[in-house]
Amino acid sequence: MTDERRTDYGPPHYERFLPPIIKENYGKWKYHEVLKPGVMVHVSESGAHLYSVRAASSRLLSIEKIRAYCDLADKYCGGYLRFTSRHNVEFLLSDAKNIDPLIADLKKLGHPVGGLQNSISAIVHTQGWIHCHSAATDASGVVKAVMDDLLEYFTEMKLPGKLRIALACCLNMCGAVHCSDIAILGIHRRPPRVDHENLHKMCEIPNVSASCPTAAIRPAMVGGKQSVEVLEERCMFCANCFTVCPSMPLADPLNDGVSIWVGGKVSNARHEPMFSKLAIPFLPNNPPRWPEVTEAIRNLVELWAKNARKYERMGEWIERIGWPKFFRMSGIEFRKEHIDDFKHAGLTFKRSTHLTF
Amino acid sequence: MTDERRTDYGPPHYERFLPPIIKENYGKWKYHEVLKPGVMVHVSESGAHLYSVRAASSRLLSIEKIRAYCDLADKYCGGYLRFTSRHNVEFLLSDAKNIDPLIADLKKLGHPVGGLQNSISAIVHTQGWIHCHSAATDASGVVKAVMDDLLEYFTEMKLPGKLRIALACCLNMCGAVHCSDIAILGIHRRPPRVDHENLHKMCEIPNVSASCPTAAIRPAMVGGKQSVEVLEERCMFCANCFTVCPSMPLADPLNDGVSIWVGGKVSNARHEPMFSKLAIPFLPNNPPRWPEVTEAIRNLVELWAKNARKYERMGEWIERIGWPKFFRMSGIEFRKEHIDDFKHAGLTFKRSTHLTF
Amino acid sequence: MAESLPKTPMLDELEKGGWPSFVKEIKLAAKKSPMAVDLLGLLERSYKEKIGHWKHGGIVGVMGYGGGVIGRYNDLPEVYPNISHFHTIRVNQPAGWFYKSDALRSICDIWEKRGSSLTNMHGSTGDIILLGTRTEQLEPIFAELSKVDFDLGGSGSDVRTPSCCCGMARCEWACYDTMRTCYDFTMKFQDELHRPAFPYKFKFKFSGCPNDCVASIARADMSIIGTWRDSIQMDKAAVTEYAKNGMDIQSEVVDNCPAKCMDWDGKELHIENSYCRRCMHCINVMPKALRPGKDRGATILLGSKAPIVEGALLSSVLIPFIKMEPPYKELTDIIDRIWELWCEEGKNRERVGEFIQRVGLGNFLEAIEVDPVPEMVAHPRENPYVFYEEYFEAGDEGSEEEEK
Amino acid sequence: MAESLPKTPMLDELEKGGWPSFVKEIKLAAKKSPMAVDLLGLLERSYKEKIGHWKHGGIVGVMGYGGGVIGRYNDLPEVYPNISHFHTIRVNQPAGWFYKSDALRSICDIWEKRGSSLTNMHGSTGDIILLGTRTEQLEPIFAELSKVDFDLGGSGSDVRTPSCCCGMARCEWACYDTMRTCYDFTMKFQDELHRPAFPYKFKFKFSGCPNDCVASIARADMSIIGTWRDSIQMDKAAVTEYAKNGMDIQSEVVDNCPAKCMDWDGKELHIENSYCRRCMHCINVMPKALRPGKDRGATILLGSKAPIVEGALLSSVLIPFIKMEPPYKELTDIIDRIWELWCEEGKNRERVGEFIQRVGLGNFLEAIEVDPVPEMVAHPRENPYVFYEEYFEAGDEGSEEEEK
Ligand code: SRM
Ligand code: SRM
Ligand code: SRM
Ligand code: SRM
Ligand code: SF4
Ligand code: SF4
Ligand code: SF4
Ligand code: SF4
Ligand code: SF4
Ligand code: SF4
Ligand code: SF4
Ligand code: SF4
Repeated sequence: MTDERRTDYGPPHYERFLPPIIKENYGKWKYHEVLKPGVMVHVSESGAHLYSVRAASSRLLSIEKIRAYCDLADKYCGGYLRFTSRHNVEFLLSDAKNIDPLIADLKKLGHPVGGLQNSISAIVHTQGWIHCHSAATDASGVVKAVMDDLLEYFTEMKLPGKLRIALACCLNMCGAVHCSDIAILGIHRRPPRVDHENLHKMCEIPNVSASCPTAAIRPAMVGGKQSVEVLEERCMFCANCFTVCPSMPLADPLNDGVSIWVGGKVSNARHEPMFSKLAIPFLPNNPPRWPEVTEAIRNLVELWAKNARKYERMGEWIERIGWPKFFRMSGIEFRKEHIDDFKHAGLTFKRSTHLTF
Repeated sequence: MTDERRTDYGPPHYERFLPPIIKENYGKWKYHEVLKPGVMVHVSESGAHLYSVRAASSRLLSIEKIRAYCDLADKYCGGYLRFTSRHNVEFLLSDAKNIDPLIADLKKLGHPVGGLQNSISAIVHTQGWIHCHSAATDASGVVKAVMDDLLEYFTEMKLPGKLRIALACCLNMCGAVHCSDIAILGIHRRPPRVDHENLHKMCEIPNVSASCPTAAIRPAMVGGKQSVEVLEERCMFCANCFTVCPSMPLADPLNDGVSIWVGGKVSNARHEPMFSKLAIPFLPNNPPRWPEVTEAIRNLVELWAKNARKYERMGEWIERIGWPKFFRMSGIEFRKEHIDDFKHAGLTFKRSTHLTF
Repeated sequence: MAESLPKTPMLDELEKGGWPSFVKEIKLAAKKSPMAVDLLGLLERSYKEKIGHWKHGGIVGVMGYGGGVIGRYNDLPEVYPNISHFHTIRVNQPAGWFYKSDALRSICDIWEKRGSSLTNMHGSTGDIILLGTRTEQLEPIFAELSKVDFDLGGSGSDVRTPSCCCGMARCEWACYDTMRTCYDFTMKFQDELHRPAFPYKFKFKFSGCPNDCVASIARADMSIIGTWRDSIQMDKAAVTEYAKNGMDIQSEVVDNCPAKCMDWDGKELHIENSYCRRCMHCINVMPKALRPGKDRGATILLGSKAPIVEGALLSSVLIPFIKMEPPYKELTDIIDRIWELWCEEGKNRERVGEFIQRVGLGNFLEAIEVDPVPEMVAHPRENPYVFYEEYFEAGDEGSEEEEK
Repeated sequence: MAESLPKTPMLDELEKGGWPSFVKEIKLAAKKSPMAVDLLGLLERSYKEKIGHWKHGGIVGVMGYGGGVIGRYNDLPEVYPNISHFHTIRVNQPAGWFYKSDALRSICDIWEKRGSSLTNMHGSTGDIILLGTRTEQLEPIFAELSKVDFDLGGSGSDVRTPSCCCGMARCEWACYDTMRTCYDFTMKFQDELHRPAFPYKFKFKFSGCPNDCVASIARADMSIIGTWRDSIQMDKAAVTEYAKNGMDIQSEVVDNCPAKCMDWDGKELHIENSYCRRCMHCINVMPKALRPGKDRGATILLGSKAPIVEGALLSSVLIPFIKMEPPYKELTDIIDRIWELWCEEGKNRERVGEFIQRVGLGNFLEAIEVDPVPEMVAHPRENPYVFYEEYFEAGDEGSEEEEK
């Protein structure tokens, strides 16, 4: 490292990227209204009106597309735009007249406008087969298939409340699916196949053993080499061993797939935040369109949409009606897999007679 | 055992003890009404009216008192009476005219009538210093002191809902205080003092070590004798070792005392059953009248009575207002002791921003 | 007849006040019983010293029975010789704690002659507790109890004395016959009740409806709680009557419904029964207007207990709904399978609720041959750690599952 | 310029449909980037084989930094040589993900020259993800990013790139300045962000109000969530207006209040603010009528994370209310003490939330010198297993406590 080398300067200051209307009204917003799908106005104490137009984005973007966004921003709003915490793109307009032309241009570009209020916004997701070594399913492909199917719920606001979908391609849950209305989670179902040949070169055996939460891994000599063996009946496929040691791969075309989770939420609105819970233990990886997954999700969305009360998130609805009723209404088979058997399992047993029949 | 010896014949059949009006209307009761404190009528499909008069009982009864009850039953209701699941005594009358004379006689005998509906019924409790080797406090004495103080709430029905108090004299919780609106729990606070002299004669050392949930006990040679030592900082005074081995007494006049718990319930009415939670970690044993305990309980009862909504049990009320508010309103100091640090502790942390200020 | 009473200034304090006094009871007994006299002295001493004076009991009992007696000795036998032994006898109460005076008197007579004259009516589990006698009295007491048809209750690692709410005898809400079932179960399991052979105790409690007046869900290894499957029975006229008499049906009833399945438009009450959780609240508040449905039975739950040592448990659902009719074969078969499994695989002093948590509810169900249903859980798992027991092998072509 | 595209019949399917297509994006990039071309081929193969083709990454990075780059290699480098290396670079996004087109273009230009032309806008943690480049490009990329003032984000066991909601920039509910705080914290912790020295990762997320639009409570080791201490600001006329326009205030607002602290008599809305839980629902539903109070700040929570391996956690309250004003000294002092403790006593790969559970919240608080308050718990303990650290010794006469 030379002395002159510039490090630790951090990101550019955000003020450089704020349009004048925001700088002027920073912290002075009074209220907002959703004008139509994907379009809202924020009104300031000063009377200023800021129009935001939200468009769907695939998150995986080429620089060509980013440049196209920039062109639109230059054309309609002084070059200012932003991305949301769910990876949509938003254009920040001071002039209401620009809204419709912008929307038209976005549509031309293939980016529908929507995702506000009682709609399904973009799916928070991860790398999948595009980039990660851990993936039990693809990310972008599943997301594309699901959102193609649910598009109407992005472009219209006809749901009882917000519905947030997330996807993570393995149990590391980079997509933070653990608190989503509907979560898609890639899972392995075959214990690691130990690469006895290379393990001793790549990994520290004590670390590998220690990495297993269920103590399924123990040191062993195999074919004259120091390695480990896996007590397969103890494995619950967390892949923590693989994270620690490349010689313990779990990925397997026949057994990998997807599980579906429901009822999580993040916001504190009404109900406290909740974790997602297992709905469908396993669906196959069926590229390119994962039809079993898209169908399962559409069914869940529509069941909720039809039965939930206004503002009631998926988890709030299920909590009101009870899980037995959810299983009966959804037609999902309840199995041993649904019953928790991890650390705090006992706390998930039904310890009352509050039952519906 | 001789052949003729009669065993396994079980309790007498209950039908022998049912008054005719009950036999005739068994399973045919239509509704009931509370006529006044301690008196209710059950009306049958047949039109029959059964009057029940409930009187307080000290549970610890001499045969003289039982005989006195019998006399009253003979006088007013054909000799029929029963006890309740909270150890009150109930007289079962077919003739409404007998109600008031019976009540008068009961009062003379020192047994107030009440405990129905929105009142405080008798305290479920245990043996204490009367009979048990495990006790960290007395049972009957504390109960007497508390109920003397709360008598008005037994004889009148002026509370928002039912309030159930229970007492257990040690963590074994024979009084099942774990689900009471208010619970009084005897606790030790000094680790077992090992009787090294006798331990090897009385107890199996491996059993003693294994009995400790926190692994605080390990085998040791003391004064040339096989015994155990206790890692005092690991002891949380559960007394499981003492249950298994008499040479590990925990009782200690300076450190034993009482803790107060709130917010448990058993019934499924409205809210599902709930465990009691720690309110006051420690109050001293101060016989004969445990004034600190009676005062603390009166304060809790009155705080709840003043602030809860109709039908709202203690725990339902606190759940609505939140624990921080409960601590602020009650003036009870919140301490490290209140924070769970046992197996599922993490699930008791506040994992939302639902806070009051 | 009895000795003069010891000085008990502290206990005397507890003769005052409006609540019935246990001290008065001991003094009543002490008129005739030297044991009660010594108990007064010992208790006063405990009050002064703030410590108990009882030692661990040894194993005492009656012939042929392993349970029913709790041995007890004091640690100052020279000072309190009359209670050097002070064992309690657990006598199995009649179902619902109903008595006729003659039966009670017969117990009093035995206890006057052979014990301390002191009792608990009743113990926390439900037994008649005969409080304090000597070892040599145990056999005679049992013989005399037997003559008046009272048998002993449970203690130790056995079936504990079952208990039940008064149910159909006096309550309009009983969804099954608690007293009969309690009696039948007690009789069926006499052997298990008297001869400890389990890893630990096993308690049954029977409540007729979800109000659970015997605290079954909190205090029984098997909780049998009445419920119904169809709709709440409603008398519309009676609802109107309640409203007319000043009940605020919206705030008192509807707003308290945990299922939010009620609706009151000021005139008619509507219950969306398919969402009703059978909590009892609305029925409790309007007993003249609402009643449990007609298709009645019970929910069976397993596993509640006090905290030692894994933490307290409430019972959890095993069978959401079952008809409770003799001979209860479906249920008793399941009980047999549970006991068999627990006796084989349970650890010493491991209650069935703890056992289930240790082996996993799913595995437990498999072993006792009960299908998992969503009613058993408050919610499905939140963690993704599923133990799949099978996986596809390469040559399978995805068509068949193979055992590993 | 780029090679001809491989046949990708499966991926081509995903060009259809109304949602923006990532396949189109890769193809857009593939017009110029051979890396994108190979990625198409590799991904099509994964779709056919139903398995990924990436290997564990080695340690790659830029000089002086320990984090910011995720190494990645494919397992068929002969077949897909252009992506034999395919490292991602995490670039620290500007707070709130606001951009001006020139800045974005400058990044595109660098990435066109030196990478795959593919990005994620943004990664799940919040970074700009530059998706795929070769080891030898890392230094040049960093140099060029530096020229346009973009620095790297976090990876490995360090502070991860903080993120925040748009807060005061565009939202009327922001209770503190999320973007400023996010920027200030990012700058203050540059060293911790770039040089992994912790037991594991540590994430900050800043949300302006309890709606928590960056999922802070679920995805950050420290969650800073705006709130207020005083009363909700109400514009009564605007409430009336909502009612007039057809909002059913009882069912939409009042009945959904989790604190049950609202009352609507058909004319006036009353909020019993001392019971309000700051859930935001009523404000969300009536933004013109209701607003957070004026005494604003934040609740600080600790410990959320994904499930590996002890189970997922949500953050829990550490400081119920704190004013969020520079230099945030009280808070950063606490952070210092937390890191010091965690670095000393945390196990390898133990997140702070897991660490707290292991050592106990009470002990943790003692060590970081924060007093316990009831806001930290959902409820006090249910089990009676309290570790009292002191007891009275005989000669004390109860007057003094002694250390054991
Ligand atoms: C732009 C964005 C923040 C950002 O800095 O990027 C944002 C912006 C707004 N959020 Fe949000 N939220 C954003 C992500 C979130 C998230 C995080 C997430 O989804 O991962 C949550 C928590 C989700 C959850 O609970 O699982 C979130 C929960 C809310 C809520 C609570 C909704 C509820 O009933 O649970 C509101 C209130 C409302 O909509 O009534 C809200 C309200 C709003 C408002 C109305 C705030 C305002 O006045 O500006 C904004 C427009 C709302 C809308 O989308 O309908 N925002 N909002 C994020 C847009 C993501 C997207 O592209 O869809
Ligand atoms: C006699 C007894 C059953 C027995 O077989 O012994 C009994 C009898 C009745 N109970 Fe009970 N309950 C009895 C113990 C219980 C218990 C168990 C306990 O306290 O340990 C509970 C659970 C308590 C808890 O949740 O912690 C219990 C929870 C109820 C409830 C639910 C109250 C609630 O809102 O949570 C009702 C309904 C009501 O009162 O509206 C109820 C209602 C009734 C009714 C009205 C039923 C009826 O129609 O006959 C009876 C008179 C009520 C009263 O006392 O106000 N009974 N009841 C028990 C009397 C005990 C006593 O002496 O006080
Ligand atoms: C007499 C009674 C208390 C009373 O005054 O009513 C009682 C008394 C004792 N119980 Fe109990 N238990 C009594 C009901 C209970 C209950 C309540 C219930 O059954 O509804 C419980 C809580 C529910 C449960 O079963 O978990 C209870 C939970 C315990 C425990 C803890 C068991 C556990 O698994 O956590 C012990 C400890 C043990 O078994 O070693 C225990 C142990 C004891 C022992 C035998 C003491 C010992 O460590 O060996 C006590 C003998 C006292 C004595 O000398 O008289 N007793 N015990 C109750 C039995 C009376 C009866 O038969 O009617
Ligand atoms: C790129 C990204 C996914 C994405 O497509 O957006 C990502 C990708 C990886 N994450 Fe992640 N995580 C990413 C956000 C998250 C999040 C979400 C968040 O930060 O809000 C989580 C859940 C929240 C949390 O921190 O718990 C997350 C939880 C994990 C975990 C589990 C950590 C745990 O304590 O449970 C791992 C495993 C590990 O650290 O070894 C992990 C590990 C990984 C690794 C480094 C794989 C590994 O095992 O070494 C992935 C590299 C993928 C690749 O090759 O590109 N990633 N990871 C996200 C970072 C982008 C960015 O910087 O903006
Ligand atoms: S969720 Fe798993 S597979 Fe997907 S990006 Fe994260 S670590 Fe990789
Ligand atoms: S996948 Fe998880 S459970 Fe299975 S062997 Fe690896 S670390 Fe253990
Ligand atoms: S609670 Fe403890 S001290 Fe009291 S009777 Fe039961 S075992 Fe004995
Ligand atoms: S009292 Fe409990 S924690 Fe203490 S040594 Fe005995 S068994 Fe262990
Ligand atoms: S449990 Fe139900 S049936 Fe039994 S007495 Fe109580 S209210 Fe009546
Ligand atoms: S029984 Fe309970 S859940 Fe059912 S309608 Fe009545 S109040 Fe609602
Ligand atoms: S978290 Fe609150 S302040 Fe931030 S954008 Fe969302 S609603 Fe606005
Ligand atoms: S913010 Fe939430 S808790 Fe507070 S008054 Fe509004 S709805 Fe009720």
